[in-house]
Amino acid sequence: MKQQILRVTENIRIAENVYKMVLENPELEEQKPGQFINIRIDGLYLRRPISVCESDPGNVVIIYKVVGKGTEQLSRIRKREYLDVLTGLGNGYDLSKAGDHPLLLGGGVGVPPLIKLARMLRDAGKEVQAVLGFNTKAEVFGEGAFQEMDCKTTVTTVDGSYGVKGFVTDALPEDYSYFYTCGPEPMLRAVYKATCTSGQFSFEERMGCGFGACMGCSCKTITGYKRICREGPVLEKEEILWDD
Amino acid sequence: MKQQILRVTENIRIAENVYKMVLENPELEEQKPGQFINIRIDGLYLRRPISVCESDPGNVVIIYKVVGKGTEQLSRIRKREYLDVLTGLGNGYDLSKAGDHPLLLGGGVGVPPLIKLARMLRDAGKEVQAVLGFNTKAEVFGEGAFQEMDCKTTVTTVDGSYGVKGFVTDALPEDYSYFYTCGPEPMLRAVYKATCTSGQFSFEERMGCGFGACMGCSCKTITGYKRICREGPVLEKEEILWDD
Amino acid sequence: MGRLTVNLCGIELDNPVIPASGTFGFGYEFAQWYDINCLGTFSFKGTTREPRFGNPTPRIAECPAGMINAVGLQNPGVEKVISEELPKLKEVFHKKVMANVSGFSVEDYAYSCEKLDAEEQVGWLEVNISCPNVHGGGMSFGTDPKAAAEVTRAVKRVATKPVIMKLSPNVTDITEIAKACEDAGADGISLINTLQGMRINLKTRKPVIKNVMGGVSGPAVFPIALRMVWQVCRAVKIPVIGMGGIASAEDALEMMMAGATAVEVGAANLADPYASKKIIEDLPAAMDQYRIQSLGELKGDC
Amino acid sequence: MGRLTVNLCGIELDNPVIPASGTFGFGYEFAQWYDINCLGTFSFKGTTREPRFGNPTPRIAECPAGMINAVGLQNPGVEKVISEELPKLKEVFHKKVMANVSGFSVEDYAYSCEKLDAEEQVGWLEVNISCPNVHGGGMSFGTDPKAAAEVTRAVKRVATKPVIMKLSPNVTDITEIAKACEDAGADGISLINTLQGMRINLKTRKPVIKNVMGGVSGPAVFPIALRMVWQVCRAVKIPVIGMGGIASAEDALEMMMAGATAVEVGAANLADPYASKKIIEDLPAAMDQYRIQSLGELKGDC
Ligand SMILES: Cc1cc2nc3c(=O)[nH]c(=O)nc-3n(C[C@H](O)[C@H](O)[C@H](O)COP(=O)(O)OP(=O)(O)OC[C@H]3O[C@@H](n4cnc5c(N)ncnc54)[C@H](O)[C@@H]3O)c2cc1C
Ligand SMILES: Cc1cc2nc3c(=O)[nH]c(=O)nc-3n(C[C@H](O)[C@H](O)[C@H](O)COP(=O)(O)OP(=O)(O)OC[C@H]3O[C@@H](n4cnc5c(N)ncnc54)[C@H](O)[C@@H]3O)c2cc1C
Ligand SMILES: Cc1cc2nc3c(=O)[nH]c(=O)nc-3n(C[C@H](O)[C@H](O)[C@H](O)COP(=O)(O)O)c2cc1C
Ligand SMILES: Cc1cc2nc3c(=O)[nH]c(=O)nc-3n(C[C@H](O)[C@H](O)[C@H](O)COP(=O)(O)O)c2cc1C
Ligand code: FES
Ligand code: FES
Repeated sequence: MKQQILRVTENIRIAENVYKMVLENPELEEQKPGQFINIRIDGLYLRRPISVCESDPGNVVIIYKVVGKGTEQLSRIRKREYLDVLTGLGNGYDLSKAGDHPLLLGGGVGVPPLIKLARMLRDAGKEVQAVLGFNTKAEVFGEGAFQEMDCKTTVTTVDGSYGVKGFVTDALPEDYSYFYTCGPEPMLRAVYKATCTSGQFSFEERMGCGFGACMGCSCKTITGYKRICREGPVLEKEEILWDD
Repeated sequence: MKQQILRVTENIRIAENVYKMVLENPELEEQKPGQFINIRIDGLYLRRPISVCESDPGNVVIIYKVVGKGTEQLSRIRKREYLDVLTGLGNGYDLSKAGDHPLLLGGGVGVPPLIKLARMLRDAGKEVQAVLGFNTKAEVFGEGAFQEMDCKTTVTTVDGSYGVKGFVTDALPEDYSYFYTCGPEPMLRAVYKATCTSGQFSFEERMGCGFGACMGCSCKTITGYKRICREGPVLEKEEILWDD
Repeated sequence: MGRLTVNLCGIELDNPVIPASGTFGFGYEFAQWYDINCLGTFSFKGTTREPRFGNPTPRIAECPAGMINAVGLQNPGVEKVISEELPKLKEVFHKKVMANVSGFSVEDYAYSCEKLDAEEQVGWLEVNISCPNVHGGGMSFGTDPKAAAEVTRAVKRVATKPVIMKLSPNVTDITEIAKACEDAGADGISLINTLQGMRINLKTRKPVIKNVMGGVSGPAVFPIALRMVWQVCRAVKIPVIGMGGIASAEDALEMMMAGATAVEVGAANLADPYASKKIIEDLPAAMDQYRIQSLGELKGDC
Repeated sequence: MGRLTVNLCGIELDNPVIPASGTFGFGYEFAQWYDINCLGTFSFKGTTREPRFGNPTPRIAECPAGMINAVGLQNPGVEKVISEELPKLKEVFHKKVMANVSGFSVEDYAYSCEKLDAEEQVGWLEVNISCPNVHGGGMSFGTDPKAAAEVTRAVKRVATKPVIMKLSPNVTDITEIAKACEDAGADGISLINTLQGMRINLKTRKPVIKNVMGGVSGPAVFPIALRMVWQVCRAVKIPVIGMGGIASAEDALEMMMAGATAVEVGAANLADPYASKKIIEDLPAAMDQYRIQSLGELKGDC
């Protein structure tokens, strides 16, 4: 966990309402897949948490969707501006459990954290498969990144305008050793039901601090109370307790 | 009264903590001496009122002192940025009463509104004298502007580091037809006592709107209640009622 | 009936946006900025029985996302409002106006309301009970359910037009005051007036406001106002006008989702003279974005 | 004695800056950001007799210049705070800590305070009376002077350390509650806790906070907090800790000019983990700017 001033070196639109931003600082450590950063935005009180999409020492890439005031303002930031960011937040995915042919399931802006994850799994010699779900063709992004890594990649769209028509759970491969998933909560619930192996889920919650201080993001798990920002955002399938 | 977006074409330091800013918009009308503009500043709720120093059709010059958050932020604005400004506010000085050799008395950032006033009086064939008061040499500005207009100009400093030691009232000429003054309230009170002719005073008050809507800036005068932002900021000597 | 139309105590408004009392003068100040007939209506400056200069200056202070005012009800008194301000207003505003009334005794309120009720231009009486009760020990009428009910009854006795009681937020339980007003016959409730606040000038070490304290308004108070509006809408059956920090069409929609029939816009008019007009103009697009067909459908939605 | 030193109920603080309860965990979270021994002290997360998960999520909403929280006193219960949290804290913090205690009955408060009072690490008991009184109809202890006094007396009976009563701002007359606490034996007052507020999600048309309402804090509440601190400082003789929206050294000085002996910093720690440290570091320069020799000289200045 660090507070750092990062320089924006790229901020471009990559799909409908979706932007990719590259942030740099020579002192930035490599961020783990599944971790997130928390960005201060002028005139707004709370920081905005966004997952790490790619990261090397010195830089981090994020992909975010414009859904409200904060992300809208983020999308208008220009190259060479600076952002006040908390880095190295959250636990990140545990790669040790992947088995030899893990499956990655991403929905919408749940896709970005799986990109660095896929790269690391591939570099560790795993055979990675990915299913990426979107609402419609205009919103699709990330397919190329997975294909470049030679992942077997399926895209689904709810309206069938691209790839397989339906949800990610409508395109699950039959054989995988383990799974990693990130996406909106309804998708996570569907994945929870439709999957037959163990796996890890990345959750979202409204956050006060993002670093474990306020108890704003707590959830109940089988192994006790956890903070999404600290013990999460990644939880294991076996410990999840859905509320309602 | 207009709301206009003006382009900053200059914003430079001219004395200790004092800045000069030039604002442009082809549609801007010429502002009258003694009038003021009310400037929106990002992140602050109320606009900041600043007097017109010079103005031609299409542009307005202001001179302001950094005294708090708003003026501090103003001083960091760069050329080519835009400001949301209410223009044409207040009554302005009445030039018709000047007589043939009027006296202008300015203190600190009360000097700027007298600059355009001096120019217009001179262009109307008046013989203008000016006394400009400051705390110390580092804060002096504007002397050149008056001298260029061939005004007989005296500068006073409280610590004697430049010009006559003392207050403007310590350097009053003996003979003048009328006077116009602007400055901090203690100075205005001293001028009120020390002058022997009629004259006009420009006042400051904390403002909610700056255009007559909120009654935030009211004062009592001999001729009834007046709003500094609307019936003022310029009042005639005869109508002033000092409080306390 | 347009998409923006709402019905406020029996009178139809073209839209629910009402500049709030004290921030819109007697209207004609704003007619210099735009044609104020685009408004639903507006509430004019708090009027008292006698003319008042109000409090000494400074009366204004800035605070984070808002401001403090201690104007102290400067107004020319009800007689002059009727003889001078309303005729001037008539030239620029052709709708019914909301008459905002203040007082320091129950009799004051009844006196001014009776006079204003008789004016054809007046559509509603908005009775501000945040003022100190000079006969009741100086606590505001709005902090005591009994005093609030008493004012309501006194005004209702003399009024033929809808009586909207305007509540102070500086209370432990706002619903108690609202219910007391409803039970005493009020036709509507408007809230919130300003929250009591203060600033100190670090240079002089004295309060910025000459009168020490003043009322906080602006976006800073929005979540508190929204909560109170939500609570009052669930406690009474009469229509509620929501206000406090509204600065955008989205804010107005949020207030109406909390249950408000219409909204007032206060401090925003001071920071930007076009604020109320812009909110009206932005409403249709904001409604499209949130799939709101007509404003009527929002009431009690949340 | 340094320029920043203040005396809080008999214990000297190196400086008046105290991170507020609920925004600083049990301290060691922040020890990862900086050495927390630079603080005057801090107030740990509100502790109750029984462990609590708190409210359902979402618990957090944003608002203009501030935030809403409805955490609902998540804490491991007083026994575990003593057996697990305090030992962990001991490793990183070598000063007396302020123990913040909550409860739902007078007995709860007395039980937890007695336990915490016995801990050597604890310097003060800060008793948060904003919680609903389950035996008193659910209204908060802090909105009723009698209930507030009762809690104060019960805690004073079991405590050997200074008892600071933390007041809720959601009341008509804050001085009445403060005086009731003082008369019941309180050694100090701290205020304000959060103001009740609410937001609605325009997309879902439901409250953002799952529990509907929550507490507003951050810069938005500063002028209201400052006013209440000023009023309470004039109503009681015991020391007052001021808080509510403090985000800079200037804010801290303004609060002390209103009469506060020390200040707490809450939400600012969440927006910026270094906020409290920066305020401490900025104090000397800010004092120079406003010609303040030592903080002692400010008390009651305004
Ligand atoms: C651990 C984590 C990782 C995330 N990673 C990504 C990512 O990689 N790409 C991406 O596009 N989005 C991501 N999100 C969601 C992102 O944080 C929200 O979309 C964003 O905060 C919305 O801010 P806003 O001001 O545009 O929306 P507004 O609705 O105006 O925000 C209002 C408030 O609600 C909060 N909020 C709104 N939506 C969410 C949400 N879904 N989750 C948490 N808080 C929310 C905001 O942070 C803010 O405090 C992530 C969220 C979390 C918790
Ligand atoms: C009609 C008029 C003309 C003015 N002309 C000039 C000018 O030409 N040059 C110049 O340097 N200054 C001028 N001032 C003063 C200028 O408005 C203030 O210095 C400025 O508003 C301070 O803002 P701040 O945020 O830096 O200070 P802060 O103290 O942080 O401001 C806090 C609040 O107090 C108000 N305020 C503070 N000081 C004053 C003041 N003296 N008068 C009115 N409001 C104040 C601010 O507007 C703001 O609302 C004029 C004021 C008025 C009323
Ligand atoms: C400068 C000013 C003057 C006000 N005068 C009155 C008044 O005379 N009568 C009244 O009922 N409310 C008055 N108010 C309160 C507003 O009508 C409104 O209730 C309050 O400001 C909250 O709304 P806002 O946050 O949109 O400003 C005044 C507010 C301001 C800012
Ligand atoms: C997330 C959060 C949790 C809080 N929890 C507590 C608590 O447990 N006990 C308590 O007395 N106050 C609690 N508070 C209130 C703060 O201590 C403080 O009184 C209030 O937030 C006002 O200060 P601020 O504006 O600086 O945040 C909490 C505040 C926040 C933001
Ligand atoms: S957001 Fe504060 S603890 Fe997780
Ligand atoms: S500042 Fe509003 S009337 Fe003058």
